[in-house]
Amino acid sequence: MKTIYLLIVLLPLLGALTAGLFGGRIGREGAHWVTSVSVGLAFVLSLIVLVGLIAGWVQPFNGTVYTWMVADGIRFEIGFLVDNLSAMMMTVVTFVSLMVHVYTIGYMSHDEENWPAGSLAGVNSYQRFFSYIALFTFAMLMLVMANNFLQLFFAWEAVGLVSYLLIGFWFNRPTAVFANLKAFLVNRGGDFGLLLGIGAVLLYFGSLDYVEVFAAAESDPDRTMSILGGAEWKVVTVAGILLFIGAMGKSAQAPLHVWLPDSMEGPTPISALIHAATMVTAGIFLVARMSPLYELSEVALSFILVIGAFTAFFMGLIGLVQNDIKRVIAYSTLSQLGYMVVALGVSAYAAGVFHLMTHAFFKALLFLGAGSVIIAMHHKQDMREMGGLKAYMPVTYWTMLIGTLALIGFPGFSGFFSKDAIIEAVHASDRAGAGFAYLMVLLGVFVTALYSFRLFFMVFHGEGRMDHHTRDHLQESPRVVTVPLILLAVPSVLIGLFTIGPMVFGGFFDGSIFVHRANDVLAYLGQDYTGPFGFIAHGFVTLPLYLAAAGVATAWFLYIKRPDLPAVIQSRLRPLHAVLENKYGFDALYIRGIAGGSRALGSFFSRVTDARLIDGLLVNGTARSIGWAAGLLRQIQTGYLYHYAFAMIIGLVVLLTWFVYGAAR
Amino acid sequence: MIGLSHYLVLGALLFALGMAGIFLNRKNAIVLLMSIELILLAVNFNFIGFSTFMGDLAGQVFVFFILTVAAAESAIGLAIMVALFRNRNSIDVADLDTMKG
Amino acid sequence: MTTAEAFEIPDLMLALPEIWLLGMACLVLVVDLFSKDRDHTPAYWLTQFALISTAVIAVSTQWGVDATTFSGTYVADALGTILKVSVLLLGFLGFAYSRDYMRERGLLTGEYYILSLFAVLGMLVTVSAHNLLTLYLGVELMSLCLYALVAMDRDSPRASEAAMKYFVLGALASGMLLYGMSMLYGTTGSLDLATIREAAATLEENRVLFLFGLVFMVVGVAFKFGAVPFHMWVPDVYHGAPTPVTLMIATGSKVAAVGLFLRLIGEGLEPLIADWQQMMVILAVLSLIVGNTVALVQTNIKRMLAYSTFNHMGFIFMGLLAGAPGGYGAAVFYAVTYAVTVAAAFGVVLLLSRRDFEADQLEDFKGLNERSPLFAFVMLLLMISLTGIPGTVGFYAKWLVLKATVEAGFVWLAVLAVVGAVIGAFYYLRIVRLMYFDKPEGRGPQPSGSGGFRAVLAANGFAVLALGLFPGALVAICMAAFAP
Amino acid sequence: MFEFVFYVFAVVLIFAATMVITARNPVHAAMYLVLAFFNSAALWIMAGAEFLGIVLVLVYVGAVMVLFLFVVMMLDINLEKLREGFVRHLYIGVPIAAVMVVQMLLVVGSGIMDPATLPGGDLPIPEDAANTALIGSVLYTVYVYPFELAAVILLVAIIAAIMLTLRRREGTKHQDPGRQVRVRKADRLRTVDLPRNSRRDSE
Amino acid sequence: MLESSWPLLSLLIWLPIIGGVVVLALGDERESQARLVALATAALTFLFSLGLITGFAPGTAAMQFVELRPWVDTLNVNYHLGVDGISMPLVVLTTFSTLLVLIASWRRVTEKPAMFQACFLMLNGIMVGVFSALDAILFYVFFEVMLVPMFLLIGIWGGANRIYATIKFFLYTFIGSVMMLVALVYLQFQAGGSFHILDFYGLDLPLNAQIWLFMAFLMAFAIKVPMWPVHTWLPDAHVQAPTGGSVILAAIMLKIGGYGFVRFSLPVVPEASMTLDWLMITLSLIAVVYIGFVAMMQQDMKKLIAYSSIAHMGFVTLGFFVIFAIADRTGGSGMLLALEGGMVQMISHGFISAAMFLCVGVLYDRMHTRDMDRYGGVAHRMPIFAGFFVLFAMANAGLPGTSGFVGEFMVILAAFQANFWYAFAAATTLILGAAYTLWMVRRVLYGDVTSKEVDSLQDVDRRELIVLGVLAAAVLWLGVYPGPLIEIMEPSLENLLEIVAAGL
Repeated sequence: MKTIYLLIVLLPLLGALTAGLFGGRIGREGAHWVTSVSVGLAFVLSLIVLVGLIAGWVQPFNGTVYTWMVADGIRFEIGFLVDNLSAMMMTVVTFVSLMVHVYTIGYMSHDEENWPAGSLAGVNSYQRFFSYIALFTFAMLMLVMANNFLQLFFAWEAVGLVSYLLIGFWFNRPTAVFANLKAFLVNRGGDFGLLLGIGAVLLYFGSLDYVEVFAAAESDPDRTMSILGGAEWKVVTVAGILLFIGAMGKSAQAPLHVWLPDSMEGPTPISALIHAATMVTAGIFLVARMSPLYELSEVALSFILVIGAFTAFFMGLIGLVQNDIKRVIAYSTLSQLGYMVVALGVSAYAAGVFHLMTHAFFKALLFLGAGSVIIAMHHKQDMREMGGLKAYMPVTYWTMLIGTLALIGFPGFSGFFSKDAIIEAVHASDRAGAGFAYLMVLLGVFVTALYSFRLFFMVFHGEGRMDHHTRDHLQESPRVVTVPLILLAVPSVLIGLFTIGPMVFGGFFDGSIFVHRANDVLAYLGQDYTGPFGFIAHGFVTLPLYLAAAGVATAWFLYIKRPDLPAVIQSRLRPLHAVLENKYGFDALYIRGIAGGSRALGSFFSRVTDARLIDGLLVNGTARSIGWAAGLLRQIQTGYLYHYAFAMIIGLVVLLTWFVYGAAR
Repeated sequence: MIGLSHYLVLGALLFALGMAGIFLNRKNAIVLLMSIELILLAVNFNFIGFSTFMGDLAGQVFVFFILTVAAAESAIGLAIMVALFRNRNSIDVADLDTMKG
Repeated sequence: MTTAEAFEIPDLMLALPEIWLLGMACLVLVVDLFSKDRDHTPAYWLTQFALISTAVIAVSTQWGVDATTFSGTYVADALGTILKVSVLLLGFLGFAYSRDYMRERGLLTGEYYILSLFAVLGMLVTVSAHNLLTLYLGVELMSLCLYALVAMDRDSPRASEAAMKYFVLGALASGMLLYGMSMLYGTTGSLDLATIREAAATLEENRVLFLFGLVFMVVGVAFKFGAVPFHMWVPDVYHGAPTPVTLMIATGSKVAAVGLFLRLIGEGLEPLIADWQQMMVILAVLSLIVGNTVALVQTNIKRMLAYSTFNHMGFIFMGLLAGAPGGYGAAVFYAVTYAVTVAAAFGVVLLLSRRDFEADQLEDFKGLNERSPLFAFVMLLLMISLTGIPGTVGFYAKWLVLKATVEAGFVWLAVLAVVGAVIGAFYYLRIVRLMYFDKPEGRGPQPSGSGGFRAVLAANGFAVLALGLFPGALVAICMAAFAP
Repeated sequence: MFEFVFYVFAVVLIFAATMVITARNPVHAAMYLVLAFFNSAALWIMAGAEFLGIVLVLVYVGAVMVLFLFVVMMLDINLEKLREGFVRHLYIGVPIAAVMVVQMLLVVGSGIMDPATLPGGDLPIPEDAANTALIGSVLYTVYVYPFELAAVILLVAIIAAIMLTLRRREGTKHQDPGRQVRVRKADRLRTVDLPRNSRRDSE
Repeated sequence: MLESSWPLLSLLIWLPIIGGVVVLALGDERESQARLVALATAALTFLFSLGLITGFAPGTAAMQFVELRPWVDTLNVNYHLGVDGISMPLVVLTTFSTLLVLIASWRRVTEKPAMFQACFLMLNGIMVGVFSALDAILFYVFFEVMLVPMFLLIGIWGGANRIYATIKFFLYTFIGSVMMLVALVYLQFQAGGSFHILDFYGLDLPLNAQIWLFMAFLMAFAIKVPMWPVHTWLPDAHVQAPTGGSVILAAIMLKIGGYGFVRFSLPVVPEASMTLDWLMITLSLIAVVYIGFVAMMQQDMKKLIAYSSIAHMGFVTLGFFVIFAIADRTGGSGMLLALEGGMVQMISHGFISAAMFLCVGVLYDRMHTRDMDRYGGVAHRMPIFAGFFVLFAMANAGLPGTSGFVGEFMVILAAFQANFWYAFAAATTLILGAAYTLWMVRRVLYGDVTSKEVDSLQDVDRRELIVLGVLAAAVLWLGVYPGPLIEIMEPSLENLLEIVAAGL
């Protein structure tokens, strides 16, 4: 089996290297074939593994591939842990990745037009893009298959790297290179926490291997450490929060979320793949994977819960005022990630992961659909210039509708199951902060519906606001674009229906995810679970559905019925609008506060401390004062004989006084 | 009774006068040479004083050689002075300041 | 014991080097008188032969011997041999480097050779003296010759000014030395250094008087070294004297000064080490500080080397004041290697000098590497040797001294000295910088000189390197002089 | 009586020495130095060093001081200008000199130099021996090496003095008696054979 | 001690030095021969140095390839060479870097080319000598004589302000090394006349003396490393130095400071090291944080990389001196990790800084400026170069999978074992390192082509491709599989810890 796992990982890497290093030689065709096929094979193999695990003819695997190093008696290894959780993730990752590969063939087919004339970087950009996404697939697989913290961190940063490269893919655009730097740095902020968390783990549990760490933590859950002053913290709390800071970076939780909207500067396929379906869910996966650790710390989980709830509602709110089609979806992603984190916060890991999976499909679908629109609009992304596209792009229209419905949680669609499960779990939880979280997620449902349909109506319905030239060329996207849409639409509708049972309530993740009995809200909910249709039926008697409906209705009223109203509301609620427009000031805080502050500090250190104080005062100052002393001393050398004689005599007198009387004493 | 100290004090006074002559005199280089003679004379007083009171001859022999060397020294000193005078038309000590610093 | 009884027929063979050199000097005097050669070629070769042959004689008759003759006024021992051979070798280098220079300025006279030979003779006498009288006469012989040599360029106001300063201050210093000697004589009753040493060891009465004399003697000796504050003559004399004479003052006379110190104070007054050690510490510290700082601001290389001399004298003092055989050996090693290095440095200055042109400004070294890579490299070696960077002999000299100082318990002094060496690096490197990093302005001085001159100079430069890589033999020789 | 004579000579000596360094005119200074030497010679003779006293007078007064005066005269020094600035830096120089004098006197004049504490010398002076003969006897035996060195020093002095002062200036006119004596007829008279056909245009 | 059958270390020292002399003798007139000789010598030296790896006996802390010959008998100075797991990788790194530099500067230097190459060859030999000397005086000789070729390299082939930079470089490093000389002399005195470094280890010195010795060593090595606040020579020297000089300076010379700490400070004066570890840790953390901020503000690419070198070397010193705090906390486990982290960081930084400086050199050769403002959009014209540049930048930022990660990772983990806040401060490099490095990448590579000069840039040629490719391979290899390197080092470092423990 190890060979298969290795193949799953190495095939995309191989594809990436081939397309990247020999892209010029194998050409465009070669590049997209080699990467797509390798990712496709990886998908097939992952699926086989998943099926095998479910069917029971594959046993969970935990083993070492090779020893990275052994230092100080600690084994640093590269190894795989393949169980239901990782197998599910592998399948999702490879599937979405495959879809994106196929879609990209169409989306990037005219990429050379995006480059300035004569740019050599544009020559093989198509192959490079494929290389990057295949490389990303490799990194993501490494992440989900890791059996230890070292590899986790490896892959963690590797996906960050590819994300950096892909956001800045069109590096001639200043916004893109700004966004990729920002993304990388903010992510590094998260990694900072992750690394320290790993340090804590190593220090207190003496190993980096998941299983060993979990066992060590379990055996002594109440160990404490002191960080500042005399206050003692539980080690698991500290480690948990530190690790979660890493997750916050990758999964774009407030306040480390600022990079994700900007990352939309990258080509749309990667928005779908990386910034919606896979990489951003790494944080969710991480916490789920670490559930045995988190279960030991209520504090850490509460922290997670509050962060998630905040993100879920407030980030969605910003989506209401965005006009860029991809940015709306991006804020929706933030909000949905918040939902997943909330699930983790109430120990409903399975629900979180479940939402992760469904979200991967429908959010990829939404992004790819948006990409399809963007292709048709000749790479214009402003929704205020769209409208009435339904007539021109039927496939896109319907698939987008499916995605949107899944997103708002229309009963029966995949999103419905996962989101409702989360909301119910929060409702059922008695964890500190759960009340606040429940309020947030409920309000979030309304907001989600509102902005989703705002987008939908603004793009596909109403008057066409595009210019004449664009309107004349409007047409449905080619087959390579629409086929992935359709292929993604299918799971977006159906996957929830078929998997909610085993995944959320059926113990599919037993053995991967550990929940303390007292915290197990899903088990509590599971007592009432009678099957997916019962779940749907139950949905009709709870609040979220109606909130969602209200959101849709509001959207319809504002953007179809009375399109003049939004402007009025906007001017009435100008302060509130301004707050949302400014994204609560987070960007300003980061750019002016932290980045600007750092630069000011650096400037101070560089110009004042280094240049003036150390160099000017100490180094050159010493040289100067020696020179000054030299100038002074040379004055003694007057050239006059009698002064010379006088100096000798003074010397003699001093020595005489010193020694004759010193010795006589 | 004239003791050794008398000779030594005399020597010390002469020595001091010789030194004072060197650093107080700013004009005439010849007086410098004379001051040097005074210093050597002072040393001779010491040697002779010790020689006499110790009853030892070596001190006197030393004085003999000092006198010889002093004569040679005077010759060379005066020769240098002549060369100096020819170059600068002056033996003013205060003029000897072309090299300094 | 009457005077007649004290006399034994002296063993002339034991003093053969001095006698031979004196004879040769007289021969040069006579030969040159009757030679018609405008370049004084016979005098030159005879002089060089005299120096080399004397060195050979010194080694063959005195190495390994430890005996006195001439009624104890003369001693032949290993220390004397080492110093003599170095002095003779330095004289040889000096004559080899200076011939072209002197000829171009019309200074190449028979008197130059004769007086220089007598100066060398004076140095030899000094380092072999075993009696206050011979010590004094040796020092005076050397000094008188040097006074005259400094003034040799009769048409140079600078030279006569320098000579005047040198003469007056030198005579003053001699006076102090003599005054100290008189006290020594009075308190110990002898002029013989061995007797003085014995007397000093048991000195009870008249101790103050003795110390009183000691101060005067240290001052006199310090003057010969050019230690601060008895240093004022050095820059002016270096600057004003014809460069070959400067070379001799900077090299041979320093070695002789070490001899003077070791004979008079190191051997004769060894029991009083605690007293003179402190004095030397003060002088060493002052020398290190003043020398290094003022050298920084010099623009004339001769003056710069003069100031840097103080720094090196500070190091030599550190070795001497350590007192133990290791310290003395270090000082001798330092003095000898320093003199050899500095001789080559002046050699380069002479090499670059032209008729009517003294290459004694630092600026004259600009871009030397372009014009003469070989001699730029030689100068580089010399400068890093003076700085004390390993690979060159200067390092071992400094290291031996530091070792002795640390072992004598003066760690702080060692630290001060190395800080001084760092400042020293600044001005030595300035020359390297000028030679290698700067472009020459105009044509700049070209290296001249005969083939022999160049060959000797190059050999001298590379000797600094060779001794730096394999210092063992020379160290062993220097240490052997003080082996118990 | 002995003491009185000693003091007289000593006082005159110090006075003369003071005048040497303060006299305006170098000739006067030289004359005071002569006076100082005479008094010293007398004092030395009183101390039993007759030979040295006589040598001092003969060599110093007779030769060296004459040389001094000779040079003073020869150099044609502007006497008016001399000694102007003598007093200018007195306030630093005099205290230092005073300190030194006091120190020296404290050490050498403190009476600790009781002759009884002096060690015996290497060359004891026998009773009733002639001072000159004694010096003569050691000079060529025990001190023969220094003696030779002294000779070398004098030789050096001669060479150096000649080298520094003897100059043959170009263009100075002087007689050479040797050549005058050796002169021949041919040197005095030269017959010139004028060419017959000298060029006309040269006229 | 493991004796070798033939004097491999001597060969590694003297072959390049003699080669340098030959090159110098051939001179600029026979430039092409000189260049060939230089390259052949460097290549041969590198090949021979591989013999160190193959012949190295792992699993022992003993000195290997030992050569012992009397040198200055009278002074008890020996020509004593040998390497252990600490020094062997550094020796190989030295020969490797020199070869790369010679290839990279092939035909690039037109002024006095023979002397240029000779300087590098001699430096090579001297630096190998530093790492393999077991006699304190021999060590010192190599340690200091190294300054001279570097002085010439910067001074002759340097930039406009080279004089100031060289003098500053020389005096700074010189003052440190002379202090060490005094310390060595003192130690030799205490060790009864022996200069064998290993003999110094057993000395039982009073704490007071140890602290003075430690300070002396600190001056020597802290300036070399360099540590804050004696770092200001480095940016100046780097900016003015020619590319090759920068490479050697960053890749090897800085390591000598770190090497000195493990060879001298820790084992010789362990008690003082322990007493003063707070100082070292503070300075190291200042280097990481403070210098990180300073680096962000640089306009000049080389200056930026120079500052980043200081920050990275902060990890080395942090790793070396945090061990005492770790011992306090954990009683021992994690100390080795810290030391190994420091060592790995040194090797890794050797590769990365060399690569970064070579990259800047590639640009400088074409544009003759290092001002970032003059660049922009380079990736459009030089995509292959851009790939390498991004890779090395990422390595510089400590991305896992590159060598830059390994050492930092180990040191941060180890620092956590000492104190949370040490790790916290050290880990800021994740952000700061990425900030200044990628800021440079962004300004140089990305954006639109800003000027005509940039527009006419040519991508890397084959020679540059080889150099950068080899370095890229090294960086990735060490990042993906550092195990063998650790294996070589571990016994020696373990032994070091025992010596330190015994000295406390």
